[in-house]
Parts: sequence; C-alpha cells; structure tokens
Amino acid sequence: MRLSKHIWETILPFLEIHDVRVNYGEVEALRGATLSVNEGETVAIVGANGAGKTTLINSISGLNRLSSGSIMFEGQPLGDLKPHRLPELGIVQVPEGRRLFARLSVDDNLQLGAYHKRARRDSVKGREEIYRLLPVLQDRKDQLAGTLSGGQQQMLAIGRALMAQPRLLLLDEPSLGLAPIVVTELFSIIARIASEGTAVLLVEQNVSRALALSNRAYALQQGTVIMEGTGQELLNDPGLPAAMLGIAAAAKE
Amino acid sequence: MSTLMLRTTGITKRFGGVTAVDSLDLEIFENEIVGLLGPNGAGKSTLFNLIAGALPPDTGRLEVFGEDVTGQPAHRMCQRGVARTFQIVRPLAGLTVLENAMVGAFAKTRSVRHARERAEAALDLVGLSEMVTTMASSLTLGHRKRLEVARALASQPQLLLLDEMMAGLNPAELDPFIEILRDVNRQGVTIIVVEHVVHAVMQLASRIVVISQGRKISEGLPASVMSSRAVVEAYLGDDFAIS
Amino acid sequence: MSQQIVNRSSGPIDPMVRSRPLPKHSLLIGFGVVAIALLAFVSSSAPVFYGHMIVMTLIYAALATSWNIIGGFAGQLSLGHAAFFGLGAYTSSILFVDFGISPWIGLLIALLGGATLGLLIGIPTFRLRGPYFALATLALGIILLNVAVHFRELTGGHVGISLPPTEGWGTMTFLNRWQYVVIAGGYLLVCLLISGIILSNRFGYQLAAVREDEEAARALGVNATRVKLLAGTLSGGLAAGIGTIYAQYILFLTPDSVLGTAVSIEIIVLAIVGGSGKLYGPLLGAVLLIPAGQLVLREFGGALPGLHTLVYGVIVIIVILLFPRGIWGMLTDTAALINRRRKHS
Amino acid sequence: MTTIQILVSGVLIGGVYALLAVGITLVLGVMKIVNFAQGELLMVGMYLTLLLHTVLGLHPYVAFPIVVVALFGLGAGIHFGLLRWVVDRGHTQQIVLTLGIGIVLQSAALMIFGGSFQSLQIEPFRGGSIVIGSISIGTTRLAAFVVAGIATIALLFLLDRTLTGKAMRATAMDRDAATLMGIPVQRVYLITMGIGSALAGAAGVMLMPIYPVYPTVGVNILLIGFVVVVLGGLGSVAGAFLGGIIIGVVEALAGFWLGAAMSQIVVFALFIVILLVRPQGILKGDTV
Repeated sequence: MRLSKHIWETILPFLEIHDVRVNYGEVEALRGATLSVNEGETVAIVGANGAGKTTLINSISGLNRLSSGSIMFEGQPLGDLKPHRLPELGIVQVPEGRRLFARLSVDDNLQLGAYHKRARRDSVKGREEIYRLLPVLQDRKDQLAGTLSGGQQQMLAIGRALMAQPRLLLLDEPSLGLAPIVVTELFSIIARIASEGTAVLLVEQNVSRALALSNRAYALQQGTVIMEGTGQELLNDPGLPAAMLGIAAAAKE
Repeated sequence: MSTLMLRTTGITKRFGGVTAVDSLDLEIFENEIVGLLGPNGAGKSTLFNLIAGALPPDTGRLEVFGEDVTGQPAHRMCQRGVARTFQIVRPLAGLTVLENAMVGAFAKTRSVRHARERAEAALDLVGLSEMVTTMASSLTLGHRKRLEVARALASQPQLLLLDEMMAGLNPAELDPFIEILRDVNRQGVTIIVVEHVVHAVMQLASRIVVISQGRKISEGLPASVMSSRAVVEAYLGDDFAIS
Repeated sequence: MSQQIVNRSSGPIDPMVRSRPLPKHSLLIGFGVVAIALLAFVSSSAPVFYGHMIVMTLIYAALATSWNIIGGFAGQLSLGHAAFFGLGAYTSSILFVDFGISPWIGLLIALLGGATLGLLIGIPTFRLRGPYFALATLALGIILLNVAVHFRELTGGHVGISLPPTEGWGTMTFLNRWQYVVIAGGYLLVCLLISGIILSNRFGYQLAAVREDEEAARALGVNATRVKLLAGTLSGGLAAGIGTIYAQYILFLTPDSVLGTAVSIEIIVLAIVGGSGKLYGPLLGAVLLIPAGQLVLREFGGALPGLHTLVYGVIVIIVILLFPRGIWGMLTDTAALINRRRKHS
Repeated sequence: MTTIQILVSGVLIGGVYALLAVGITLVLGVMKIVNFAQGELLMVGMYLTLLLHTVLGLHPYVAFPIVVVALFGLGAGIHFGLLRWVVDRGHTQQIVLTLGIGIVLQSAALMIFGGSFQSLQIEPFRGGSIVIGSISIGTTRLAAFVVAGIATIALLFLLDRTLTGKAMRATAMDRDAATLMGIPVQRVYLITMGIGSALAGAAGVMLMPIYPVYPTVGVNILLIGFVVVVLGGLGSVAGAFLGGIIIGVVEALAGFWLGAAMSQIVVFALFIVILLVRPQGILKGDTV
C-alpha cells in the first residue's frame, strides 16, 4: 500500500511549477520560477515585497496568465482550465487581504466556499466541521462578514476556503495586519489543517513563523527562487535576513 | 543640514477604525535624500498622500518652508513645489511620453514652448528622450516609472516624493535609476523615497526614517537604522530576533 | 535651483521628435473656407435633398464638435447636450418672434446663455464620477425639455414655435440653402478652430490629463475642477449657438426636435463613432452618418421606417466593440502602424 | 378626484416603475453596468404581449410566463453576444453600447410594428375597478402592482436564500474572490442580465393593458426607472421597489397639482438633487 502510493507520487507529482514567467504588461513579475509541492506537505514561500510571491500564487489559482512555463497539478496542466474550475480539482486560494463577501453573513460566506458540485453536497456537514474547528465563527454565524474583527475575518477566509474541501490550500499573507496573539492562534490553525493532510502553500511576511511551520521553503527574489531547503535550513541560513530586506541583490551583482 | 523644508507635526489620518498615520512628526531638510521605510501597511503611502495634498489630514499640521499648507489641495501643493509619484504608476495612458511630461511642466508655465523644453529636459534626465513620441500605455514598467519621475521633475519641484519607484525593476534597471535620482538630487531637489528595495535606499539615502503601524519607530543613518532591533522585528515578525 | 534641469535642455527641438505638431490653424482656416465655398456652390445648384443634407451635416458636425470639448477632451460623458442646443434655439427664436430682436444678436445671447448654463450645471455635477455624471446630465436635458413644454406662453408648448420666413441676412432667413451652408459651415469652422486652439495649448493638455486620470492630473498641478468647468462652459456655449442657426434654418421648433433625448444621443453617437477626443473625430462621424442616415431615410423611409436608425444602432455597436477609439482613432492607429512597419523594413 | 385617489393611483403605477427599476438596479449592482436598453426591453415585452394576443388570442396574463421566459433569453443573449465584451471597459463604452442596443431594438420595433400607438383592450374583470368608499382602483393597475410586489419579493428571496442568488451577490462584492471560490462569474452575469430583462418583460406585460405601446415608449419610462434606482440606492432591490412607489406618488401628486410637464420637472429635479446630496440613495440598502 505504502509502496504503491509512493509510485503513484513519482508518476504524477502533486503540484509542479516549472520555469514560470509572468508579465504584467511588459514587466516580468516572475522570471522562471521552478518549485513543487508534494501531497500533504506544507511549503512556505518567503521573500521581500515585489519578489513575486503573490504573482506566483495568483498564477497557480489562474488569476494571472503565464507567459511561459507550466503549472501541473497531478499531471494536469492548469493553464487549460478556467480559474473557477480549480476548486473542483481541490486547489483553493485564500487571497491576500481576505477578500470576504463583506455584506453576506458568516454562514453565507462559508456556503459560497462550497460552491462547486462535489463540495456542495457536503455543505451543511462541512459548515458544522468549520464551526468546530473555528468556534469563534459559530457564535457569529449570522453576523455580516464585514463586521468581524481582522482576526475573525482571517479565520473566516480560511474556513471559507476549507469548505471547498481543498487538497492544496494556497494562503497569501494570512497574518498581515493581525495582532501578535491572533497570529499565534492563526498559525496553530494552519498547523492543524496541515496535520490533517491538506497540502499548504504559504506566502508570509512573518518569516520566522512561516519557516518554523513548514516542511520545506523557498525564498524568492525578483521573480526567481534564490534559496530552497527545509524550513529549518532556511531559518538558519545567515543570508536570509538580507534576502528578506532585498539586500541580497546587491551581494549577487 | 540647512533649511527646514518640510515639517509635519502630529499628522494623523484614520480610515474607518484604522489609524493609518498616527500623530507623526517628520522633518525634512533642503537637499536631503530621506528614505522612508516600513513593512506593508505601515502607512507610508498614506503619509505621502497627506504631504502631497491628495488627502486632508484628520489632525496635525503640514508646513513647507515654514508656511502652513495643511489641507491644501493636490494641485496647489504641486504648484508650490511638492511633486509626487504614485506607488502604482499612473501614466496618462492615452498621451505620449512627451505629453505626459508636458502636463507636469504646465504646473509652472503657460507657454507650450517652455513646457516642451522643460519636459524634454526632464525626459532627457531620466533617459527617455528617445521615446518622446511613444504612447505612455505601451511603455514597459521600468520606463513607466522613469516617466513618472520625469513628469514630476518637469513640474520643477523643490521636494520630490517617490513612492516605490524601484519595486519590480530588474537589477540592470536599478542602478541607472539610482544614478538618475542622485543626479536629480545634485541639481537641488530634495527627495523622499518610500522603498521596499532596501539596499537601494541604503545606497541612496542620507537619512532613514522607519515607520510601522503609522508611527515612527526609528530614524537616523542608514547603517544604524537597519541594524536596530525594532526594524528587524517590524520586517521579519515579532520573534525573529529571538529564534 | 531646479532651474538647472531646464538648462540641460539640448538646444533647439528637433522637429522630428515633436509628438504633436502644432495644429496648422491657418491651414485649417484655408481649407475650411475653400470647402465651405465649394459646398455653398454645390448646394445652390444641387437638388434640394443634397442641399439639405449638406446643411444638416454641417449643423450636426458643429454640435458634435462642441460636445467633444467636454465629452471628448475632458472625458465627461454628457448625455444632455440637447439642453444647450435647445436653449440656444429657443432663446433666439423667442427673442426674434416676441421682441423682434435679430437672430444674430440672438445668437450671441444664446452663446452666453449656453455658456452660463454649462457653468452653472458644471459646478455641482462635476463632483459626480462615472455613470452618475451621465445620469445627471441626462436628467438635465429632460428638465429643459419639460420646461419648454410647460411654459406655453413663451414656447408654444408641444405646438412649438414657427419663425417668420422674412428673407434677408439681417433676419438670418433665406429661401436658398447656400447661405445656410456659409453660416453653419462658418460656425463649424469656428468650433473646430476653438477646439484646435484648446488642444494645442496648456488647457488641452490639462483636459487630456483629467480625462486620462483625474488624481494623477491633480498631482501634476492641474486644477481639475477649474479646467472641467471651463470646458463645460465653452462646450455649452458653442452648442447653444448652433441651436440658433438650426432654428433659423428649419424655421420651426418643437421641444422634441431640439431638446429631445434622441438629439442628445445622436450627438454622442456621431462623436463616438467618429472618434471622441480627436479634433476631427466628431466631424468625421457627422460626415459619415448624417448623409448615410438621410439617404437610407429617402430610399427606404417609406417602406421601412426605422431602417436608418437601425443602421445607426448597428454601427454604434460595431464601433464600440471593434474600434473603441472611433473610426478616426482606428484610421490614425492604422496609419501609425503602417508607418512603423515601413520604418522597420 | 380626491388626494387619496391620486395617492392610490400613484402607488399603483409606482409598482410598474419599481418592476423596471429592480431590473436596472440588479444589473447595475452585480455587473456595474448602467443598462440604457432596459426601457427597450420593456417595450419588447409590451409588443410581444400584444402579438401573442392578436395572433394566438392569448390573454396578457396567460402570456405572462411566455414573455418573461422570452425576455430572459433575449437578455442572456445580449450578454453573451455583446455585453460580455465590455464588462471590463469604462462606463462610457458600456453606456454607449447599451444605448446602441436600445436604438436597434427601437428601430426594429418601428420597422415591424410601425410608429403608431397600439393598445390592448382586455375583458375588464371584476367590472374593471374595485370601489372602496370614494376610491376607485383599476383592476389592471392593481394586478400590475401585485405582480411587481411578488416579483420583488421573489427576487429578494432568490438573492437572500438561494445559492445562485448568493453567488450573484458575492460576484457583485468581489469578482476575483468569487472566482477563487469556484463561482463561474460570466455565467452569473448571464443569469443576472437574463433576470433583469425578464423583469422588464414582466413590467411590459403588466403595462400593456394599461398603457399604449409605441417604439419609443421605453425611453421615458427608462428615465423614470433611473430616478427610482438612484432614489432607492444603487443595487438595492428593496430600495428600488420603495423608490418606485415614492416616484409614482410624487409624479401623480405633482401631475395633479402642477400639470404633466411640471411633474416631470419636479421628478427629475429631485433626481439631480438626490444625485448631488446622497448619490448612494435615500433608502440606503444593499441587497445586491
């Protein structure tokens, strides 16, 4: 059983991003990034602002068009799909800034998370599970999403994405603008999601926590991968602070 | 340092419940290049909007050369010599490169001939003189950013506010850009740069101000500021220094 | 200090580098005068239908050109431009019929009235963005239409106003058409000249900046409110003036014929199809669409009423979907492309 | 005529305005497009009702579902063929495109049906009017009002309680986020435009026995529709319904006291004042 699963994985890698370039107009936001995520793995992407982290995540979820390169999910090229088809496959993104449906209730936001057919069947049960995982939402299920606090909103954004029954969860700057105590809670929830077998691709400003949480990590700079390794390896790399502050460019030149 | 060019006193701006700029005091002297740093959402762009008159402050006072200019609209601030660029570049897409720069030049002159001369001089300075007839909409980002600077320069500013002009530039574009800004500064224009490309700011700025959550957390010479614990924490997360 | 930047300017400007050569105003006047003379000659001998077509084309071209100042140059979609047109038509006609004041003086008063209305409307409405400005101007047109319907003693209500056919230059009334060609053509020329002068001056650059990005324009020292108001004033005044000429040509006014929403929409259609924001765009739109409409109307008007507006509507849809910069814009884009290809090869 | 009588007829005609305005506000709220062809869609609905009556002898109220479905198809078709391409463009192009669509529909109606006013006389039911005290209520008007009320409630139910409706609201609030949740945004737009047109069709059916049809009948009603939409708060379905009734009453009262043209002046002056003072609408609400 174990062996066959292993073979399966070698034949069809989970998420494979190969030499991806993305242009905004005539600007290259990604310049040939290559990385992968294995099933059930938590991978962090760190890097200075403008390094291309959000562009990368948006390319996976189909909000950006690739100029070249490929993104394959279990052997299927994602470029052929319309973006709204991805949740069906199991790829769901929690966008930067949460992007909740502010004037819909907490419960409605969760319900919309389970929009695609496969998830829709389990919508009611799914919501119960989310409320168990995130009890803070339970008490506020009829409240409008826009009236929640920042931390609660982030929990809801994650809960909404979980409703789609993701196999790969893309998290873009989940801790942005949150108080430290909420960040701690947030990361423990992410850890719990990951421990239940969902693969997580995490883009974070809070480098130390992101790296501590991840199995593997990549550091991006100006659209390419400049470091990769386990979370701990990157954390211990003396070059990391410089990379985070965008100083490594000077060293490399 | 010489004359005090810009001073904000207790300047504050709230959006809904969020205080984007929180009772901030800032002093900028003539002919300085000041780097304004801070993590995402620290309030840098809001501060620029306040200084440039794009937003009125809730409280606090803004002075240019000792004169109270609090609440002056954007076009008045530009005519007074405070020019700014936008974080997300805003070229006048339907106009040519030269026309874009001429709009800036018209802040100080009515004459088309003068405006054209000033615009061409500014475009020359940023290295766009070969592209004057190109439509702004078809420029690359690097060129758009230069155009944004040229347009601001054409208005003959005394103080230039540059909002993340270097983000997204590749290394080959970066160094010439820094040279251009040095050149501009040598000609007597005071500059404040908001920047994420920290190494560029370190090269460029004579002084650095770091803000986080709308407040000034550090200020001083580049090297000392960047090694300060508060700054590292603001950038890397609260417990980076410990781990 | 920053003066030094200017001093770096490298001598005289290479004429090849000019992005926008100064419009040749004298050339425009020359061409215009010759064209008007030619058209006047043609209209004096051509069948009535063609003479009428020429005059109507000139009138609508002038109207669309006046709209272009606020709608095209400044990018503010005015959906109520018939208000100015009708105001001008009614003003001079009432002054002429009720008080015996010459339409020439009426024309001047109409200009002033239209400009004042443009200014007064602009003050509150230019704060509105996007579709709200369009809706407000639309409502304004309807208000003026109903004012004309309501104040019957002055305007004749639905019945309208008939103007006396007393021929002569003093009364701006003629039995032949060539005089109207001269007057309407001359007025169009004035509208084009004013537009050309706007475009080649600071005002034009500032309007274009406001159209492209109002916030960026303000940051570049453009007093957006003031330039929009000035554009609205000029645009309204010029549209009102052509109303007087139209009234003296048709000699009969009803609220619907000069103040109707259909008139406002026709103006926009001409300008957008031709190319709004371009000096000659609205003129091109009028030259293409008005004769085409009149011809279709003559050929099929009896058998297929509505065909000519159907053609209009289809053209509008095609232009918006395929050439959003209008036909003039499409032509200049193509010309630029060919030019570039030639340079490369 | 007593003031109460006028008030009642104002409320009743306000129902038809509401029906039209609800369609405009829905499309505006979800797609951010001001649909200037909405009046012409109503006109098409009226002619279709007339046609079904004269050709097949269908009573308008029997023809109702046919017209509504047909108009849904027309609206969806307009989105698929035309509006789809301008969703991401500026307001000017969207407005001019829908104006063009309106011109085409109007011209087609003129070519097919001619320019004359055509009325549809139906068997008066319950004697044509219900008399309560000194007030007489026309049954066709009452029916129009009731249908408007039911349609509004049905739409509110759809938006508030069904997944499709919630997806419409979600798309209105944040298109990209909706896409990320797997909501097919273009299909949502198609449905929205279809429902918007179906509402115009419903208004057309109910208006046909009350009001004569002619090719430009939609123009004036459309403008009233805009007034209602702005009054009710852009994108608010309940606000549009309430706004329709308010405008119906204002128009009826002003018309009685000041005359028809003056009532139009009052209504549109009110419109401009609202736009300037509270562009978000008087009856703030945000159903969509």
